[in-house]
Amino acid sequence: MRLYVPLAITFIAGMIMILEFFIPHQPFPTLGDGVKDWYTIVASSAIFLGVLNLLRVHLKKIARRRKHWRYSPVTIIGFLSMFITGVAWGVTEETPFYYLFNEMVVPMGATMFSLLAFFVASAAFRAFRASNWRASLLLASAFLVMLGRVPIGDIIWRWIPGAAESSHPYLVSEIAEWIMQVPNMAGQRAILIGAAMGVVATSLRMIFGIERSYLGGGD
Amino acid sequence: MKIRTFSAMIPAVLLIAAAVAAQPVTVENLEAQDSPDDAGGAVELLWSLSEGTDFPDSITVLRRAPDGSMELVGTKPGVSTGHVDTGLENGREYGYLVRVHRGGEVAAEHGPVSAVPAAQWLHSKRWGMLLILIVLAGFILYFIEQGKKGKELYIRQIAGLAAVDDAVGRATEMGRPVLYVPGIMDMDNIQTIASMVILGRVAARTAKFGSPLLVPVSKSVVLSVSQEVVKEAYLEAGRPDAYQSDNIFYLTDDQFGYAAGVDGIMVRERPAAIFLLGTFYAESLILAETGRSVGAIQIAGTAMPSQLPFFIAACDYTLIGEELFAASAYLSREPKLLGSLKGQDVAKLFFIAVIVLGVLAFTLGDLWEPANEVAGFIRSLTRVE
Amino acid sequence: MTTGILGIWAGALLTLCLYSFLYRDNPFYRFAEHLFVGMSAGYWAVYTIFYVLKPNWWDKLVGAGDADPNMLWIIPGVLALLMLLRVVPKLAVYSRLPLALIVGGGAGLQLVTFFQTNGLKQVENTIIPLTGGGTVGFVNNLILVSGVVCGLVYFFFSKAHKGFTGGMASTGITILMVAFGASFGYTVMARISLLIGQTQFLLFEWLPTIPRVLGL
Amino acid sequence: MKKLLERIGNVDRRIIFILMALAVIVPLALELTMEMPVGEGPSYDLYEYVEDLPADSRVLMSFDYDPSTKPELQPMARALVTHMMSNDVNIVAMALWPQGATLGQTILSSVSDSLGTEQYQDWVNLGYKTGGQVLIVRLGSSLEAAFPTDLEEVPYGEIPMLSDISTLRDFDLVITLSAGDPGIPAWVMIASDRFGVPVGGGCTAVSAPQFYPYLQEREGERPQMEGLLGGLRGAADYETLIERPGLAAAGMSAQSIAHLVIMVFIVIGNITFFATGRKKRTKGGGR
Repeated sequence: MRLYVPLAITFIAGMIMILEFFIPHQPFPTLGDGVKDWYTIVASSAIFLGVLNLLRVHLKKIARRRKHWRYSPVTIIGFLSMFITGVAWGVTEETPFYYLFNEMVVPMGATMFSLLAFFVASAAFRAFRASNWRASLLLASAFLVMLGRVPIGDIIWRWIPGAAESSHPYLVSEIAEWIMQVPNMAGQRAILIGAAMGVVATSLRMIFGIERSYLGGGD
Repeated sequence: MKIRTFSAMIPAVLLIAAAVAAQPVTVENLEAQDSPDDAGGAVELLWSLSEGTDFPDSITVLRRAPDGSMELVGTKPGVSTGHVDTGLENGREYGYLVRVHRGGEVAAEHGPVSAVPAAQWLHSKRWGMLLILIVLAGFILYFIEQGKKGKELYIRQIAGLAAVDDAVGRATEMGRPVLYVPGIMDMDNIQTIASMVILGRVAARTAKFGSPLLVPVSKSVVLSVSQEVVKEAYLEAGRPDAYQSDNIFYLTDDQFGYAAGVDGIMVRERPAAIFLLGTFYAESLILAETGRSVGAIQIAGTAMPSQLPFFIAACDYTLIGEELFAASAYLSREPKLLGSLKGQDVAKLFFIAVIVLGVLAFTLGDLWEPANEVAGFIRSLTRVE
Repeated sequence: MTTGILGIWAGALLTLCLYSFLYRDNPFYRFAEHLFVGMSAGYWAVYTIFYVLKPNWWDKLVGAGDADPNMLWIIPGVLALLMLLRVVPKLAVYSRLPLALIVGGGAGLQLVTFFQTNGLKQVENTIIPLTGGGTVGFVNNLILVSGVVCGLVYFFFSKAHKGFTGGMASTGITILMVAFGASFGYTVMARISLLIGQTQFLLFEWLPTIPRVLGL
Repeated sequence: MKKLLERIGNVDRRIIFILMALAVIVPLALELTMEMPVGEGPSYDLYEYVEDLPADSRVLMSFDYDPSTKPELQPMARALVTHMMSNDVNIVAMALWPQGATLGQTILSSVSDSLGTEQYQDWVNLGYKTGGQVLIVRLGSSLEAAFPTDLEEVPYGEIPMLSDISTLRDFDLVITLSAGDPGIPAWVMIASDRFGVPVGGGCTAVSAPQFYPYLQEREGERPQMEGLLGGLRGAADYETLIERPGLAAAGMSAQSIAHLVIMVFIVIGNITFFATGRKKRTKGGGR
């Protein structure tokens, strides 16, 4: 029961989703819709599981006084503030939930990732080296794209006398667009095809029960 | 930007419509058919419009009810060329009339036409894809079976692995530790699984040369698996005594907290070789930068497209996307990994052949017309709707 | 208007707390980070329960509105509960059933969609005539076709990269490096845009409120 | 000279952070503007497609992002919604990311207040559902099954504008603003390739290069994607095209200066690296 029933469910659910694509005749559309509706419900309980895990980790941290345990109550209060206001007054505009989200969660989320601009800057200074021909080609292409995607690239080009009247007044952004439309498209397409075959192989192994790591490693 | 894919430009003949515009537009060659590739219950009515610009106000579709009277089932704008009538019973014949309305009264009536809705067992435009999928799946499963039977599945030397051995060798020469970072995702991620295999290889080498191996992790399951992998490698190398389980430790689940923690270890321990293999997100920058600043030789590997450029620019060698999985298959000789890798190679070979032949045929098509048919056929192999 | 200003100040102060991480890791940063993780989790919990589970499962089970109750929906409900058992170590094994549904359904759909859109369709769009667009068109198409073919050869593992295959593989990796360069440039652009967005918030929404708050 | 380069080589990170901050704050504070013509490209293609949509055509707009990418995608959302509402195109909004539902609601209600469009007549927000790609396939068979009610729990059947919309095929265009997965790939795979509904969209600059293969147009064939707005530049392009310069266009000058600063950093970094002979034995790892 512990192994063969889950593998059977994976196989059946997988085959329904595949066959539904190729066979329009009933019962496959109805079966397919069933799997999808159940998928949404079970997937949302998986998300709720993540939330439970987060609370469990922080409660255990407080109980065991682990490193930085003083901050765990902040997470729990944050959770309760959103959860209770959301439950009590709903999520539409002019509700406390909406207000807390827009005024606190949104700026924090945006700031968290904007820190990366600084890390890129320091990495640019201390880590990006043209130490081999691969990295040099990459940095050259990056320079052209970075110059072409912002107005300053063309402005610098047009400082050159006669450039503005030439056949390519906006040469730098044209070069950047060419890099995106031709070499970039070719390279990205090769990666897409390779990765797609990886997904096909992995999905096959999961549906036929060859790959079982998702069951928690219990073979 | 639209790249005109530059096939032979058919000189556009400019239609002089002025003379024809005066006549009112009417419905022509009306027909009804079962709508294809569905679970039945629907009839498709198709018609074309005569030349001109004086379109009718609207076009209505009427169905003959069982008692013989005509029932309105659809009102379409004057420019439309078709209507799908749904909610019908499979196997019963349905009759239709189409009326053109102009200025509030019926200008013309066409039909009757009839059709029988039916359900199809195989989607008419997708059987080609099904065939290719079955063949490729067959190859993948075949190679996995061959691998299980112990048959030798050849995989080329992976350049990245030579770099791994060099890096560990260099660390032992300088008598400094080796740092292995398996990424921030858990064991349900394929990249982390691949990383564990390469960790085994690195551990085998550090066991032989005796340099300390540090493995900070960010997930509890990864911790236990890493400890198992390293212990086994040290046993196989005949150095169980050199294995120190506290060199493999859990830091934190938090993305930036983990990066900051690993940076601290890099600055304190000053490892000579750093491995960044597995799933990385934005924190890859922080790790690679500090690694470079402590002067370590860095080998990275991930399948995350957004992080690969940074690793290539910041590290000495980078296993790109599938090379990470190929390296783990090469090392582990695991049948399911080797088999699926060989199966994927078959698919790539097929795609390369189709592209090369198709492009050649199309290019020749300009000089020798029938080549275009051949090219059209080759491209239709991969066509799916 | 005070709630408006209060809101802007709350957002601005939390933003500055997070930026303090640049100086070094400190209590303010930790506070804001933990608060953000908690509030996001709260948002997710409210939405998954009241805007997914309730309308898509509970209402269909008990037949909200005019629909009549449908007992079939009990099964996904049970599966959803089993999923939560992962938290209980002893019963965690039962959570494999719903997990199998998600993994199986996801794998089945991905197999078909990735193969069609990222596999066959990309191959189909690469089968194009080289000629017909003048010399510029010819060069572009040649780079496109050879880039895809050589890129696939680089990720081909059944033959050693020597001789002709070696040549194709190195052409492939060269074109891939240009593609990675483009990704590098775009990623740098993205990170900077995020910083610009937040600086605009601080400069143009928060700073102007300071005089008003200090009563000038 | 070598000593100087040595000291520059390991300058304190915080100085670099300050330089970076100045590179962004100064142009913004000075409200520097830079003329930016919008040439041919994916941004223009999307604008053209939306502009050609006749009145009362129906667009499904999916907000698949969260606050962490708001600075790039929110200006796009505002520009697109403004453009569509002023051409009175009907918008049915939804979200594959939970926080996208609220972010979308903010834009839809603020633009509709300023342009005087009617909720439930011209636009509706169906909110968020779990499932990602699996949910999109479900829309192919029935929208109502996936979205029994809208964000304000009004039943699907009682929304006037949805009376003649039952499946994904009833839409003239799908627009997705995507920060990752689920996002553009899922919509292209299902809406465009499986159900034949045109797809356009916007994404963060991080993932824009990966979607260029979808934009290729072949003679007489529909491309997999009609157009794409890549990052803040894409948003600025769209704002310029609909003649309503907003946050994105204003940010372009700061973006330019910051790019120059980053490039200068890389050049200096490499000079100090090569000059101080720390050229380690680096194997190129590949021919």
